[in-house]
Amino acid sequence: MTASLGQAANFVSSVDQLAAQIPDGAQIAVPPDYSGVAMELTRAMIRRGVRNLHLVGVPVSGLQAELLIGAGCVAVVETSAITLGEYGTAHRFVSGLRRGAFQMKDATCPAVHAAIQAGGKGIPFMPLRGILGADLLKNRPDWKVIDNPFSAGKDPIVLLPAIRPDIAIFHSPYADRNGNVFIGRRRELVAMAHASAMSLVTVEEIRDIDLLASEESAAGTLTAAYIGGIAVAPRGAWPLRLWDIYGYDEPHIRQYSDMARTEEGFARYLDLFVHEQRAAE
Amino acid sequence: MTASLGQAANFVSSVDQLAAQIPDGAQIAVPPDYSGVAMELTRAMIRRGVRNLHLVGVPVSGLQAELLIGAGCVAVVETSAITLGEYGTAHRFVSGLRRGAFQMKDATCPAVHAAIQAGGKGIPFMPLRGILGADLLKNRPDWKVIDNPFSAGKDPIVLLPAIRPDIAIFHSPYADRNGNVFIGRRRELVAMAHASAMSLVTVEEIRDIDLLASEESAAGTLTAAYIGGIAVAPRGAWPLRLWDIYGYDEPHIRQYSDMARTEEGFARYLDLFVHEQRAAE
Amino acid sequence: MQDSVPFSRQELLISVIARLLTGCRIVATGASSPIPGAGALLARAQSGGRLRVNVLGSVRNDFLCDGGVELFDLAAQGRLDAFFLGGGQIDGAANINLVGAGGTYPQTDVRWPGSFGSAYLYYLVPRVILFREEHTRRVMVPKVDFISAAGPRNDGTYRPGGPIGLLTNLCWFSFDRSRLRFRLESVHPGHTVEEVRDHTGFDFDCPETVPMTLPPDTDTLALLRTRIARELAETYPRFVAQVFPEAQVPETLSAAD
Amino acid sequence: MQDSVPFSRQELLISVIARLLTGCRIVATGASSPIPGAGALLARAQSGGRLRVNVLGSVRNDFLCDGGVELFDLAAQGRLDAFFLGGGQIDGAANINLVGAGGTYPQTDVRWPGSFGSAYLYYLVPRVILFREEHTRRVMVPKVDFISAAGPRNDGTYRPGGPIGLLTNLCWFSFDRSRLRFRLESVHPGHTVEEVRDHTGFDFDCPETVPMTLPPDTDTLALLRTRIARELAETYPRFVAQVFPEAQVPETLSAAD
Repeated sequence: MTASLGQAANFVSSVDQLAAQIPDGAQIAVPPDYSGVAMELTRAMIRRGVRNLHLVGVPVSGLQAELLIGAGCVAVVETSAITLGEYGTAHRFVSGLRRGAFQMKDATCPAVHAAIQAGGKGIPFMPLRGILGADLLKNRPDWKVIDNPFSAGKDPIVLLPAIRPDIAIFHSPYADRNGNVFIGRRRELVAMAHASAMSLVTVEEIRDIDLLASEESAAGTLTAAYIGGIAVAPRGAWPLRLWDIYGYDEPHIRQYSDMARTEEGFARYLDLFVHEQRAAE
Repeated sequence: MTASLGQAANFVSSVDQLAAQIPDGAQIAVPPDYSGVAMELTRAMIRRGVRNLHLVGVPVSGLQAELLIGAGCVAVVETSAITLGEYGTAHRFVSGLRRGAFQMKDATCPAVHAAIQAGGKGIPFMPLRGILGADLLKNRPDWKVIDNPFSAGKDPIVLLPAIRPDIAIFHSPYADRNGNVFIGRRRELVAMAHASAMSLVTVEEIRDIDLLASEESAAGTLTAAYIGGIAVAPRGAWPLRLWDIYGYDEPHIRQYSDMARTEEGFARYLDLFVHEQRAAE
Repeated sequence: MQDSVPFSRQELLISVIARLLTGCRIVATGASSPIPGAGALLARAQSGGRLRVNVLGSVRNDFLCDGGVELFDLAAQGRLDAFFLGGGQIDGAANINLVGAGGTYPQTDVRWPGSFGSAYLYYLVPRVILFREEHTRRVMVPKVDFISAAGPRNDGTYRPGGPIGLLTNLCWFSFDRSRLRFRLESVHPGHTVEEVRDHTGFDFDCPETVPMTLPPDTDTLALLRTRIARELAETYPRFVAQVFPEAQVPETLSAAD
Repeated sequence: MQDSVPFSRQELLISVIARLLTGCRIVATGASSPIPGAGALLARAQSGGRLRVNVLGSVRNDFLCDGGVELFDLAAQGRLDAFFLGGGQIDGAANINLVGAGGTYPQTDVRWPGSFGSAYLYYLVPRVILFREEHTRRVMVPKVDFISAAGPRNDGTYRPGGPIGLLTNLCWFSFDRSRLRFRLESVHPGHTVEEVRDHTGFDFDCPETVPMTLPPDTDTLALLRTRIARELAETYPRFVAQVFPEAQVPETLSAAD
């Protein structure tokens, strides 16, 4: 489906090839539902049967986490929330949590951002205000509290260990002919890419331009040095929104949430919209 | 000279009005010579006779620091370098240093960046790798070394206290009608603005557009919430370069470096290019 | 009440929120928050342009350009004056729970999405308005089962921010930072102190006379039903269609004409 | 030498640098560094496009988009394979001084601009090439007066990076990370080991026979004088005009034609 576009450039592969680059057990960083989620790639990952992922929502996740959890791909969920917003409950997340199907690392949004920034800066930790007194802290033995060394009096502060994912995964409107990816003002994508060993990106299209050619376009660009592979996936965020380019497929997401109430319903959803997809191509 | 443009917008003032907003003793953050230095505003600051500035080069400074130091405006210089590059020696910096005219806080570029980022994140400090064993550390009692709390063995690491300047000062190609400032990929300007209580910005022009209207233009924008005042100053970085919009005035900078060998020569430079400037307008 | 124009429950809440935001410079609202969003937009309209509002999920009312982290950095810089937090549970010490109830964490009987930014913003934003429409003993509990974000404790922890109060369908409580307790400030028109007591699981201070919550005046209602409804519709079209059914009509008409 | 094409001192240094960069993925060069810049661009041309080069001050050869901090973050991420550092003074333990000499800091007799990023990149970039054309006892001192960035010390400090050697107008020293000393690897054509000894203020290891530095071959010189000179001219026009006077001619002609 996607291989025909941009084949000239040697960094472009198919969505299935990207999925094959994600090993079992990988720590993957993903953006929130409104920021450009690589849903087509997510479906390809489920088809390939990836296992034991450590999923980091930067700072939250939604339908992508739901599908991966429901399909049994996930061993650890680290996020500040899993939510389908107004479109229903994240049943597979809730059910998996109750069954202890994965390890849950509840976080708070700025802590995930700070830990990802620490990963991108190659520093072992980042301090952050707040959090003290919250039960989150009790359940995150990896977070430490020290006394602020710059304060004269007692001044406890939380230190967050850096997050350095193996792979950042997201979807963007376009990449240029050199593999630079347009990310606009979604700088959480830049932070994820910097922190991660590599980024796998799907795009609506490859444009025959050079994003680095002007100050204007370079400002919204993730430079190709961070990218491990790009695949063209038109409407690749479906049924989620892609920025202001296309909206949520609300009926579909409601249908998902309805079907996902039971494991059987979820399995039928996968059959209809994930596994069958391959045959249709 | 500059007041005629963009007067409609209530955030636009004159360069001299911006200079009047900078109190004696202020800690000001400035970018390197290639990143958009507000030189016209710097001259206005000297004319207004500002004193005891704490100048932070993010991460280095050049001609701007030279002029302010030579004119006796500076009490503290915190920077990773003061350099005129290939155009000569920073004589007023060197001479002032020898006379003990200001306190010198020698730094290293990523340490300034990290401390400014800590300021923008509202965290009291940021750790950074490197630096250990350097004499910089001996001369920066404000930098602390702790053992990395996340490391099993001994692992010393430097902690840098956040820098939170009173004012960030820079020059950019344009602002929009709402006071949003185009900064392109010069994200050090964003970091400076976030860390500082306010930013005073000069621009080549005010454009009748809304930079936030598209993802493309918003990506290279510093949002107006950080701005304390904007003045139009055409060729306001002269004799320095403004990105790829205009280059260094090399003969002028060489002339400066020649004249600045002596205090008398420097005074004559100020007479010719700073104090006389006002009469010429 | 000199104003005779009838108003809805939502309009009352929006107008209360707008009053609580008076004097703010920057206010932000989070996901799925149409009433706080409308309150902030109303406060902006009434501020003469001095207030900046960031509505999460909006394109037109989003002045941030530095990614998801910028809102949190703004808060730590001291620039974000007000924010809204809710909770699956809220207790009398102003602890809030956005994670889950019953059972043993993480295998709670009920699970909500998660803490989002609460464990941070609650500590740093000076005017946090706790907002939860449902006012029942299920929500307003003696002690939350999980603390997503802790109420103020006056224990010397760095904490420039915290709750100024709790707004519900029944009333407005202020939060007393010295006594660390809620205080019933006003009861909404049509409700009583007894009703508030009956539906609140935690103890709170209550003066002898509790005034009625000030209803929105005619001008405010007019502004709300026209400009604010239209501004809000970009982000919350269904809410606007339901709460301000007439506001949308002129737009649709003018589009059709 | 099978190649009979004469070459300049600069061309030799550039070709040595390009060889030292073989196998790198990302290389950056700093301010006022035309020879390292040319070396990196040459290595890129010879890598078949596998090497990314960031030339500070260039627009066309700058692939970074995240502001001045990105280069430093790249280094800490382990993505930056090589960088160049110089020094007003360099000593035998590979300490470098970019701050000042003589007197008492900060009132040194001589003051240079400052440490720039050396106190960081020197610790994190695996292949730091110390590069200083002037090879005199003024520069190559027994002990630097001020340590801008310390040589490796094998004291357990986190340090994935450090110097692989020191390239000057006279020779190429490698740096032995176990012995913490320089070792003379080759002497440039036209120079001798004795000359190196005479002009070096620090002690270094020296094998019995020191080979001559391999000169650039004909293909390399041709590439350097055409494509590389043109690529470099964007950032260093005066250097190119001086070192590759013929490279500019076709460009000027074609522009005039």
